[in-house]
Amino acid sequence: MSLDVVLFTAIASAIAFSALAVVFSRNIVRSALWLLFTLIGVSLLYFLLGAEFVGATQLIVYVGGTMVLVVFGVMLTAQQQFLKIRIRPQEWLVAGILASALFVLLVTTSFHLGEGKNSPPAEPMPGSGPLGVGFLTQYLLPFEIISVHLLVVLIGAAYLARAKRRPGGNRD
Amino acid sequence: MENADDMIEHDLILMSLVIFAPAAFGLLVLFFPPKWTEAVRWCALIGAAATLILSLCLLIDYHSLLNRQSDRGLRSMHHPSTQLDARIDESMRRDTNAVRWPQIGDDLVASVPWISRFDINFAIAVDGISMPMIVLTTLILFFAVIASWGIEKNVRAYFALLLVLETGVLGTFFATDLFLMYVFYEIVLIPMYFLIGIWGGGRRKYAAIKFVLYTLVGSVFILVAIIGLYFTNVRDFVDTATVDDRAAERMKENPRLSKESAESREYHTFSIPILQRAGQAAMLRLNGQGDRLADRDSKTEGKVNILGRGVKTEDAINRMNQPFFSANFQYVLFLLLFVGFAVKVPIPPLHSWLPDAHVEAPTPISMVLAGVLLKLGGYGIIRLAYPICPWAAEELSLFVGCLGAFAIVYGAFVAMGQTDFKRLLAYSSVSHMGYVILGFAVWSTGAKSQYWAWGMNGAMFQMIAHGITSAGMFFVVGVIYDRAHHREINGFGGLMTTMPLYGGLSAILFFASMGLPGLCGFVGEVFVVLGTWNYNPGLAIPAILATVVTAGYLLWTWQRVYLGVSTNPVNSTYPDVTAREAIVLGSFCLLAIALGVLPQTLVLAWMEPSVTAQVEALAKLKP
Amino acid sequence: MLSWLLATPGRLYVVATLLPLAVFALLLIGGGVRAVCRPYRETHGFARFCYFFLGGHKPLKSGAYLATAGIAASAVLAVIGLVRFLDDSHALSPIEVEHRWAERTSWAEVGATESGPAIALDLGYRIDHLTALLFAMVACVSTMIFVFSLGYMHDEMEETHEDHEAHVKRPGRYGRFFLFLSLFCFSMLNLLIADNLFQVFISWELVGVCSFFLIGFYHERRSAGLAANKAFIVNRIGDAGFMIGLAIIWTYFGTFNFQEIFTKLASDGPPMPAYLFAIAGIGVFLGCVGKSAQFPLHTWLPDAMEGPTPVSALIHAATMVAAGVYLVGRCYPLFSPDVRLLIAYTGMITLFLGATIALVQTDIKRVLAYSTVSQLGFMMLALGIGGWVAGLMHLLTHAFFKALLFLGSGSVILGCHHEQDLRKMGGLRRKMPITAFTMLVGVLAIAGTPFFSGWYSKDLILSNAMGFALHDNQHMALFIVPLFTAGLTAFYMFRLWFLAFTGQPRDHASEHAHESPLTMIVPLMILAVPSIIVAWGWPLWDPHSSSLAHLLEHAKPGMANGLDREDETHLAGWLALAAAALGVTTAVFIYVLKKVDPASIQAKAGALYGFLKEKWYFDEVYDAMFVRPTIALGFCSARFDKKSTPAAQAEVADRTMNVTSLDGVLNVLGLGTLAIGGKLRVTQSGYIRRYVTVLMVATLAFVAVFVAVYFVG
Amino acid sequence: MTELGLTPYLCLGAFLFCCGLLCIATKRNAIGILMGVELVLNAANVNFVACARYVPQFALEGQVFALLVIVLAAGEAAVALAIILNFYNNHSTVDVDKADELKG
Repeated sequence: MSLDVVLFTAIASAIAFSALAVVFSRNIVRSALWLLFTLIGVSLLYFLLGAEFVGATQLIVYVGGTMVLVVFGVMLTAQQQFLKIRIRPQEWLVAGILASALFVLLVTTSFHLGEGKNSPPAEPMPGSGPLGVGFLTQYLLPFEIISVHLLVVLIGAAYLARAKRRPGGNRD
Repeated sequence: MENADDMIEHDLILMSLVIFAPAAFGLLVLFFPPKWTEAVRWCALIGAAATLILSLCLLIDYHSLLNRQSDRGLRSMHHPSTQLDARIDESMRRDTNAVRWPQIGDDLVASVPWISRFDINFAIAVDGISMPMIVLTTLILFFAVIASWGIEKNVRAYFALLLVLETGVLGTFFATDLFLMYVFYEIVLIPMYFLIGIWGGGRRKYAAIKFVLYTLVGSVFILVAIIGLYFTNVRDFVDTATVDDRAAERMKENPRLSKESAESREYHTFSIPILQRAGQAAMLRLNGQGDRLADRDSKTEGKVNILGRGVKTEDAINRMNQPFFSANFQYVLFLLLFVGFAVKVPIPPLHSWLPDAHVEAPTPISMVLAGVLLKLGGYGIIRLAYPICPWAAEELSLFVGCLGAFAIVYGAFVAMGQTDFKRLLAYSSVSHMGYVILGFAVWSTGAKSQYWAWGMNGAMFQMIAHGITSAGMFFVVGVIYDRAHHREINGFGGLMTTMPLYGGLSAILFFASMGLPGLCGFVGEVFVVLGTWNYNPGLAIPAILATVVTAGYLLWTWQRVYLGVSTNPVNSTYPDVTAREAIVLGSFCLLAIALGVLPQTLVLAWMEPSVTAQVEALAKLKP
Repeated sequence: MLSWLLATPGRLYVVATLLPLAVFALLLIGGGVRAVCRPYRETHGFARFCYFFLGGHKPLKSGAYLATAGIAASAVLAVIGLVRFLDDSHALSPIEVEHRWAERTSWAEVGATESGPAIALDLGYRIDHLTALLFAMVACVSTMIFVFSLGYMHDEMEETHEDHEAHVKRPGRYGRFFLFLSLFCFSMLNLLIADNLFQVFISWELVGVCSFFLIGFYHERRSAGLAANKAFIVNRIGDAGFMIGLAIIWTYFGTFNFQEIFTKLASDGPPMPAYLFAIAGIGVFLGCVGKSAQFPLHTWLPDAMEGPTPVSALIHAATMVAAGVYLVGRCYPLFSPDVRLLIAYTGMITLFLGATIALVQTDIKRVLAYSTVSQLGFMMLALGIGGWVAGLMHLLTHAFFKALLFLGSGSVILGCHHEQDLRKMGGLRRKMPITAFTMLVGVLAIAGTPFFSGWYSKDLILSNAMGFALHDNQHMALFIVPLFTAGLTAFYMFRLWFLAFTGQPRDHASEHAHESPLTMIVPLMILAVPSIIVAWGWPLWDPHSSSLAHLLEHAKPGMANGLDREDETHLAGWLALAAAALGVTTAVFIYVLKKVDPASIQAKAGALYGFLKEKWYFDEVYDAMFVRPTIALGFCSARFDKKSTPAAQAEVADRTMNVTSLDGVLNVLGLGTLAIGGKLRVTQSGYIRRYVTVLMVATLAFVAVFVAVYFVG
Repeated sequence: MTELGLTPYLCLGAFLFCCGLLCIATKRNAIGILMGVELVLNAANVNFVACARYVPQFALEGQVFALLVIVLAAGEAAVALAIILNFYNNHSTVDVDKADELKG
């Protein structure tokens, strides 16, 4: 039992457990918390896989940025009646069956896909250097597009979230 | 060699003028200020009159073309070089080597590339089959414009749409390119929808939508057939020189295209004459007579020379394993085309749109609808369905004949049961167009092919005669509708005493549509019946007995409307026909008498050669 | 113009035929222009001039004179033509005659292909003895009738004429009467000179149309309209049969020309199977039955009496109805022996039918109409049994005396102020002597009294009938029935004469009767002469020696020679005379000496009298068997095609989903697509979770397929 | 247990993906759906990076993709949140079932 197998099983089980917790927890705040743990688990996985730069980005951008947004969202809208919104059991049943069927199928595909590749190759994963070069040469176009995309998102979000002046004084 | 001024193709200019003059006047009318209704009417009238005169010049031109090349001998005006295929083939041959032989300006065939990528060109031509239709269209539209003097609601739009409609119809008759014909065929629908939908009677919306949808379904069938035809490789039926030129052009356009070998070169076209030759070859092959195929210039006896110059018969035959040359493709193609045009003719199971369209349309529009639009269907069948898939046409000729005979009898009986005057005339149109279909179907070959020639010529003449009588009859109803504002046959009575001139003129039209000798209705019916007996007595007898039923319902209507003394006194207060109405009615009666007394000099002399040539071309295919 | 006329004498006949047509065209255009100018006569000067030049308010008298002059000219030409033709036929050889008296041009040419010359429908004329004689007869009789109608139609001259039956005020229609009469004369003459069946068919229908317009002349009267329709449609049924015959001939002979058909028939027999040849013959005969009002299609002739009397005289006595007999005579070789037998029996039934009904009719014109039906039956019988000359001779003689009788009845009707009922007449002999005398001549001629024209022709028919019956005594009825009917004919004709002219006037109308004006009397006297002398031949007392018969002998078609078996012993003649005498004595017994009261006979006859009075119930039978079912079929097929709903519910009807008619199918198609659209709409429910579930199902499906294809397969 | 292959990572990715879908399908709270979406995106990333690790020529592309997904997820979350807040302000509810005006 080499070290990374042990590590992988630990992290994987943590991620799995917290993902399930996100789904099954009734309270929206608690599921937000579990989501946080899932994301952190995933970044650990990246480190395990040797993609440090991606792991770091995940930690900073995803956990730092997106999770904060999600938590904000939860806090802003967490009125009492929205914390625990019940849904009918048979919807659970249907979704559950479909999800598990999908999972089984995907697992069979992953077994087929992963046949030949049992041992990780010798050379390490390209670090932040080759990544940077890659972004500015071969993948320059996606890089530029993503920057424009972020700008658009910025403007959009700002416009959408501006406080609307109700005609005739605002609420508060 | 031809002198310089022949470089300009006079016929292209004249023909295009005839097609687009109405549209031009139509657009001109739109620029008039709304209050000038009188000026709009006169402008539209001048437009229609100009088109009529132009089409008559074209007729004289065509007549002189026939005369110029006719051998004065036994069969005057039947010289093979005057036939449409020969003229088009000649002009195509001149196209390819335009340097040495420039286009001749008076062969009444013209072709200008339109969308060269798909080899679609603005190909127009005139021959004995399309010329009568063209003159009939311009004539009836001219009278329709006169009849539209009573229209009050937004007059400019009305006349613009009417004249654009005329362009659509004329274009269909001129086109010898399938795509162009389809475009014009569709142009006809839109103005017709608005004309019925806006200026119509009570339930005009329902009638207009029903009319357009029904005809669209029909034209979708035709579109499928056209596309099926386009994807057939017809290189064997075109001179090898043309095929090589086309390949060279393609190479020039996009050099990166892989170099096709001489063998695998393809030639796709929308041109009707070429597809006709392919259809005829298909018939020969399906009849197991592939060996009768021959080069266009070969003079051997018994051969059918429809292959392109320089094409050898053997490789033409083994290139015939395309779907087009298989039996069921021919069946499907014929049924698609036939059903597509049958909706327009209309043939009974598919005729439900006609009574509603007629009842709701204003008088001038139902004159145009009955006089001209029904002929598009008949013209389509004789120009497309029969020549392009002759084998299936011959196999199904009994089926088509039965449809025609059924149409005659069914139309007559249903007309007898009507109480609305226009609906009665609509069904009588269905019955009269049944003769046209019967005339097409009487496929007899070999020594007896003359009887089929009688049938076909009878059908063509019946189309012209029905055009005149039905337009006249609808105008008759229009005149009485303007006075009585209702069309109930039982509501009239004693019109002969109150309106003697109106009674006299409509008597001539009534008896013309009943098929009285000496008037135009008789000629078509007799030719068809004489041609039918040889094909199948079982079809001729219902057609003959139906004349009794036709006489029955028309005379019954005549008696209820014109004779006796009218029940309600208001009928006796109607003024007699005004001068304008008298001119229209009088000219229809004059035409009916003239065509009935002198069919040979007026129509048959220049129509019959082309129709008989087509019959001969198809008849000799069968062993 | 004259040179063209003299080029070949045959053109004489063409001009004679076209004259009435020219007059027709002139009158039509004149009437049309006048009608167009009527509304504008105050405003426009020129319109005013035209209107009053063409007659103004009162119908124009000159139009009628023009028409009469036209027909008189063609009558003169006809007589000249007859004379020239007769001496030509003596002097010249048949080919020479053929060349001078026959010509044709092509009317419509189609089908000129490599495989053969164009087969053409052509128009032409060919004169032979039969045509020349008939042409002269028709032209002369028409002229007499034109002159008669100048007087008879006089009351149509007034500006507003009060129609005594429909009681409505209407403008006079003097010009229109002569318009249609001239068109009729043209088509009748054209029919006679035609050298092919197609031209005969054209004039066949034209004649039908003219009789339609003339019967329906008083179109205010409902009965006139119905009668006109009935006449035209029954004729049209006959013409449909004629057309079937034409189609068969055209398909197998390739031509319609009489000469070509007869030479081909004579040389190698009918070029088609026997049953088809028989059908062709029956078809052509059906056309004649329709036109000559023979047995199945006779019901229209009595109703045609609705038209003015000169019309009945010209069309429904002398000429048009004779056309059928003429055509049977003209295409005699076309009829196979058993078709001829059918013709004979049809003739026999018709003559018996007509005579029995005429016995009980009280309307003077109806009696004459049924007598015409009966006499035509005689002619058809004669032609059927091979007596070609007898039949056509009777046609000629009958035309003269029947026209005389009809015109006489016209003058009687006018004299008695439009009274047509015999029971209201009586004793007119004293008030209308000339009419009475001329009608007596007619009655004597039709009854077959010796030395009158009727005697010669009827005697010939009966002797032929006897010869035929003796030759093949299975057909004895073909002699007995006509013999008996000859007696009946004598009885009902004399009954008419005695009721009308002898005894005391029974009604104020006949009391104040007055003799008709000169224009009506002169034609009667002129027509009386040929009724007597037209069939005379030397020796006078021998019925078989009629000059007319010898003339017609020339025109007999070759194959008809061996057929007529005349009975040499004149026994038939004497028997016929006896029957006629018997008929006359009974008539005298009942109506002059009044030994027996006709009313008592009617009482005794009871049902039989009712049966005959109702014209053997043919009208009711035909109405029930043909007319009503056709109209019913019409209405239910209209109902099948589109359920006609009144406008109000039409909107709703089109929305309901029931297929009530062929048109309903369309509505159902439309509504069907609407319904499908409705159902699909429900899937867009608006709940995001449902969309996601659909999403999951879709991905599941894709992945499953992917797995199945790549890994399992 | 032998060497750690690619398959376990892919299985983990699949599991995360299914949990994400399940979360979207069952949560009635808009933010819950947002979290589900985040889970799905992470599942994809795991697969990307795992494949990058085990397939040498895919190494660079895998990471680039992962990075792009992360950045995009951030942007997407921002916009989603703006929409949810707007919806919340107008309808004072975050329950997804109430937002069904767009039904057909």
